[in-house]
Amino acid sequence: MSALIEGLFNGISIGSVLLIAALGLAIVFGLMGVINLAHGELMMLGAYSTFVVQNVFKPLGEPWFELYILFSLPVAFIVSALVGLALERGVIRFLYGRPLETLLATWGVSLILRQFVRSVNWLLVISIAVFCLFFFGGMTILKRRSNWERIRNWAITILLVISSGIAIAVGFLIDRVGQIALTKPWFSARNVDVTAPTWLRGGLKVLGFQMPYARLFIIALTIICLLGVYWFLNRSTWGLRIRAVTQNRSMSACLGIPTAKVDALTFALGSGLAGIAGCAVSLLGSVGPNTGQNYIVDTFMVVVVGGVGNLFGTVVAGLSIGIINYLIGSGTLALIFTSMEGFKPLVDFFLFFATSSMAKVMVFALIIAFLQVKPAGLFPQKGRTAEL
Amino acid sequence: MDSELNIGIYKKKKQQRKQLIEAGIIIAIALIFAIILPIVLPAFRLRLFGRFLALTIVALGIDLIWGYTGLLSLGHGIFFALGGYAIAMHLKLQIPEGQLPDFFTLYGVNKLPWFWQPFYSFPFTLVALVVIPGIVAGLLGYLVFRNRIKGVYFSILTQAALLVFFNFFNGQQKLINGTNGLKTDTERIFDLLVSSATVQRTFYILTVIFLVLIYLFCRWLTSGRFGRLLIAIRDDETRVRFSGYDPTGFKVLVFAISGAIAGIAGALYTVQTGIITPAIMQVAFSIEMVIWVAVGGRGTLIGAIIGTLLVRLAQTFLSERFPQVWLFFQGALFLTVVTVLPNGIVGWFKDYAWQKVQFLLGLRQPLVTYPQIEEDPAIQREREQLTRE
Amino acid sequence: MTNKILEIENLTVSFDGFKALNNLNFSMNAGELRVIIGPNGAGKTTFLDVITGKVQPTKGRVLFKGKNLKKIPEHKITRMGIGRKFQTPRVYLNLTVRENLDLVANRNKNVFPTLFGYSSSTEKRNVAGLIETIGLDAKADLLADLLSHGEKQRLEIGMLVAQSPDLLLVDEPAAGLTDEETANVGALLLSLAERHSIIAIEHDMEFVRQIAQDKVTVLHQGSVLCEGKMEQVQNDPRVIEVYLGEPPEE
Amino acid sequence: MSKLGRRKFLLYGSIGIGTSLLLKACGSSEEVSSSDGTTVSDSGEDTIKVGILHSLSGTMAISETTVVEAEKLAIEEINTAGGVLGKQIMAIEEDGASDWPTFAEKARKLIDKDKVATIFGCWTSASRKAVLPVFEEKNHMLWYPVQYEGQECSKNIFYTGAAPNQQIEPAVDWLLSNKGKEFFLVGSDYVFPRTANTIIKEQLKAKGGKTVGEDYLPLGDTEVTPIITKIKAALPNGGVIFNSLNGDSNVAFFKQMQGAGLTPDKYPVMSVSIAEEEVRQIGTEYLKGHYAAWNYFQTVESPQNDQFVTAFKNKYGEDRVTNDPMEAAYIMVYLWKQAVEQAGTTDLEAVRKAAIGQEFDAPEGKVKMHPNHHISKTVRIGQVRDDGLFDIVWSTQRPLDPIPWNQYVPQTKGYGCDWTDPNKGGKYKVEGV
Repeated sequence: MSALIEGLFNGISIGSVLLIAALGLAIVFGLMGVINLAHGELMMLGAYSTFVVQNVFKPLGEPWFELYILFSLPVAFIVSALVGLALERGVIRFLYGRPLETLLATWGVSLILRQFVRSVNWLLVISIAVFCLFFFGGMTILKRRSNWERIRNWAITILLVISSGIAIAVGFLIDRVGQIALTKPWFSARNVDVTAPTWLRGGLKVLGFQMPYARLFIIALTIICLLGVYWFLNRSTWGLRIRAVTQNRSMSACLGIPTAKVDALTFALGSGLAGIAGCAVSLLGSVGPNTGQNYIVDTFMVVVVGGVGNLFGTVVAGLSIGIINYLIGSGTLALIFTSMEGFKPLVDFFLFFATSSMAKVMVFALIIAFLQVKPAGLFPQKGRTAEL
Repeated sequence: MDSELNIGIYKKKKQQRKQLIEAGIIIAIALIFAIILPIVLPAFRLRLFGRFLALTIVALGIDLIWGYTGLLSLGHGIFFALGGYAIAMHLKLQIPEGQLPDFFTLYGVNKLPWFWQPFYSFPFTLVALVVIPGIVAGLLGYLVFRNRIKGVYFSILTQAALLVFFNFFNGQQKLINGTNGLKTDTERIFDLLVSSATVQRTFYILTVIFLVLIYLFCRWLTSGRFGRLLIAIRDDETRVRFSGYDPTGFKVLVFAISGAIAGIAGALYTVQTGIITPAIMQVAFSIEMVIWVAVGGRGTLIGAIIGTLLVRLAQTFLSERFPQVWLFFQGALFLTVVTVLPNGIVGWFKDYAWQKVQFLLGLRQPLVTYPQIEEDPAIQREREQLTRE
Repeated sequence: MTNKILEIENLTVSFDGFKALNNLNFSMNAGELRVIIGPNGAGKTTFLDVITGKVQPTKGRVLFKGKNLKKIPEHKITRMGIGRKFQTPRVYLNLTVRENLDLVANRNKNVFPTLFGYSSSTEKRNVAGLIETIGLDAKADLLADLLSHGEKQRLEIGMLVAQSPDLLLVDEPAAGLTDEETANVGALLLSLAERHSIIAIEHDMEFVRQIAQDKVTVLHQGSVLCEGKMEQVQNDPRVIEVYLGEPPEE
Repeated sequence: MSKLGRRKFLLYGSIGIGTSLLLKACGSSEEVSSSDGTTVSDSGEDTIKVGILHSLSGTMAISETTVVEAEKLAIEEINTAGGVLGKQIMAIEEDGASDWPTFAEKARKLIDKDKVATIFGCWTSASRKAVLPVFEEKNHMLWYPVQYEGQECSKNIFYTGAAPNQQIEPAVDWLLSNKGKEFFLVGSDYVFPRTANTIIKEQLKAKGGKTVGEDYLPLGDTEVTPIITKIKAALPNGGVIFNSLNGDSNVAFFKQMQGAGLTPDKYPVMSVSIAEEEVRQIGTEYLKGHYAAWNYFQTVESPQNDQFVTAFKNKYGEDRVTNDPMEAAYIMVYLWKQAVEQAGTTDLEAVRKAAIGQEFDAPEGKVKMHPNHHISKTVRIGQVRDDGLFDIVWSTQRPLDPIPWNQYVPQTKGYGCDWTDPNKGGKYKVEGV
């Protein structure tokens, strides 16, 4: 009995990590059809935000430090959402309806973000600020001119060159002056440590095994996020608009829904959820530039198996992949069959896959097999418009 | 009827001439690569360039499925690695009868695993390095395309498959030496050390030859009715179905071909690198392959080649000098190519720069009109008469 | 029995409980030109989707020349002799007119014959003849992308004919055309009707009057509302009701 | 020539020209590969060039950059003290980019182009295996500073990290006599953990211990719940966990261990890849009370170590820590220097000969280069304490001699390595075993 509950709990806790990581993706990919390969990097930003908040709270002492995780959640959400917003406005908005291109562009973004956290220092930040000041400042001034449309292309090119020139020059100047504090990387390429507050360490003893508090926290967080997203999409005005735009963009536009704003909002929401996921996984694993990479393929699998555009499907898929992964990887399946007579080959088979890396191979094979039966996922969209 | 026949002959002649010229240019470039570069470049630079050329071959394969058929594979590392492992296994077995490749003994393996056995044979290896990746690609393609999974779903699945293969190869030390991979440099082929200058030069020239052959093969594939069908599948697969074709078969075939090409490229790359490890199946490398094609211009075979060479050369150059900047640069490259240069360098050149160059050189601007008028024999005849008078 | 080219029995298609087609019965004879009309959402396009195999029926069956089409994939249905023209013209934009036609005129559409085969001279002649028929000879070697909307419509009909199907399904051929082009397309359809069976779905009543020689079928909420000659249908009170809405309650 | 043909021709032609130009640019870039600021202005008589070949980018950069720093510190110290043979050492740094073929490529470049006197480099076994053929082909010299799985003994490599008998085997012995007989083995899915665990299993078999289970995590994976379940099932009443996970996975492993209630008193973890630097990244709270086996800890008490730690902190910052691979990297530069000075030349064959028998008062204690190209090392076991450094709870009385071919593994039992005797070489059957 206790073993059963433990197995179920462990499976669910693996599933809930997958789920919370996939939730943002389910929105961005499912509702908008955008393949965001930088999703993992948005999670990473969430994890780094947690790290920063932790360091801010550290000097504040005991009662405050215990609560830092609660403050880091909104911070992580906001940071990732803002970066997501910039990403949508700056890149993805030009690529709607071209998913493969979006895929490549977001991969580029993910490379940049990874290198960014590695090498970010005050110098880089100042240079970027200078660049933005000149570029966007110049744009605003030039936009007032009556012949803006005509000079647009040239103006952007020239502004781009001038402002990056100035930014680089400023960077070099500061570098010459030689303040080490300015050129010291904030995080460097090393992993940083996020230490959970004491109340999230250890675990709750139930029926002879221990449920880690961090896992319980993540499960609770996942449920809250799910409910929040459900409420937002189904009960709020903007949620209604988002659903409307998903179903029929041009009709929504005709009805006066600001589709561009809806796109930006949806994307920011998805990104923000990635930030929260990042905050959550920082309790379990490492925080480093490559943190996001570990999740990206798994989360896409969850969304694909669940059926695109269906939150419920994502939930079921996330949990079932988690449980299956656990059952195979921990050797429980092999154990079950050992107790029965005459299943020797089956036991050997499951034992072969009962290591963490082979379990991954097995789960993928199962996913492919599953897609043979239900190519559009657990809960496919139906109807004439449901073109894959 | 008569005039129609005339048009046909006229066109055929023109086409033949074009083909001849193209063939001439290709042979000329190939000769430059095969004869002049080995003289000019120092040995290890040449080896590097040989590896780049091997990579252009896999880029051709990717162009075939992405540029022409619209299938974006993020898993070509699998097929590349399979080809590489095939040749490496053969080289590993160039040891006295009864001995095992050295790494086996370290892990307590005393008997050669069964799937190593056939790789004693050189002909089998040659066939295997094409056929195995081809079959794996075909199988994966069949399982995916059969269910009409396409677009980004296909891409994601290929990426997941890549990850699985990576984990599998990484973990199977007793079978294929896991992370450490297989070294080929210290092995012998036809009683010559693989890393020796003669063998390496031969591999280089072989790479050039294969590049030309595979380029021509891809040209042939994409120029006929088959190629037009691939484009049709890319543009509107549903319509192709309603024209009575089954796109699944075509897609499986072309994906298998692309995988086989990647296998050849992988083998050539491996012998010139000296080692094959599962690291070749990292997610990033397979996505990089796609960007080579995108930079050069998808849907143009020559673009795939140019793009690969440019990006790889830039990478060597930049990463040698500023390893930090390279990732930024690579990221920016992805962004720019996708947003500003969707047709790549060759596309941009065709659409825009070529006209500018012509204009600057004072050449005649081609009149943008229906080509029919330019090619209509009646009009040509009229023109001739006019000039004669 | 034998001269029925298409029979549909008790056909129901439901998407998540919503019945796009509801217990529909339909049959037509070989050589007939049948026009199907109906208000938005009547299930016209789903009707074609089911016949061509794009959508599988939830209940009921479709018989083409007496053969059940259940679970047969689209391309096989097409090879059996059903051709379909889409609502918006769907031609291969990156191929020339000639290549477009050559692709569909291909006799053997399996993978390897397509790879190794060359267009035979009969096929070439067929294509040339078709180009003339659809009036695109001046633009035969132009990318289809550069054609006008009407020209694309004609090209698509040409492609349909090149398949030499027994049954032509035409979905709103007059949508978005000028009056003159509409008349052109109408004439083209009528001339095709001499040798083929045709189902045409249409909205434009003018156009329907032009082409409806035989029976007209009215679809409403997924089933057949009524069937008959154009004049009959036009005066049917139920048809008037669904097209113009409920008579105001007094 | 038709219009189209000409266009094609020009297109191809310009491509050809473009490519050759680029190649040229690339070729010329070769000439001035330099290392962090020091320009290769003078390859003349007053400098000796050495190569430093580590990953400065990619996943391995995290670890390898610290080793580079230690190597540069040693070089700087030697230069300040007058250099080698009266010449200054000039380091040429190359980036292996965490990519094994790149390592081989760069090694080739350092040897062919820069004509370096020796190369200090590599971290992972895979990268060492990838460059090995290059060094064998050129008959050149590599100094390798990281503890590794052994089962290798190349004429062209000097190993200053621990062989398994200088880290893993003593650790297992210590655990057997102090912590318990039942072992669970956890490792990342690559060569070092797998080989290390093979050795441990054989050793346990020989010494009356028991392996109750083992599992391998894919590199970079952070989901360890299945492993923890297995540990709990295999060791319901506690036992020893032997950990050879690397990098990221360690963080996940220790965080989730603690959450699942596996505490150091019942489930002590012995790690062989966690040093001072890693402790800080994982978080001291999670590691407190667990063990690590190394030859060197920052807390080693000796004047040589005080000097090393001070010098390192002065150069790279007060908040930095030193660890075992860094120390091994530091001493290998000195060992090379001594060998060159004894040989009186940088000639590879002479240096190789002179290197054997070199002794050095290292921070970890006295070390000596043996005929099998490995060095003798003191073994220590440390327990993580509150400040993230280690309490040294046990250490060998004197340095242990290195044994590259493992004596527990049946396949290599009875083999040895001796490069001073031309009849013996890299792998020979030891008489009387």
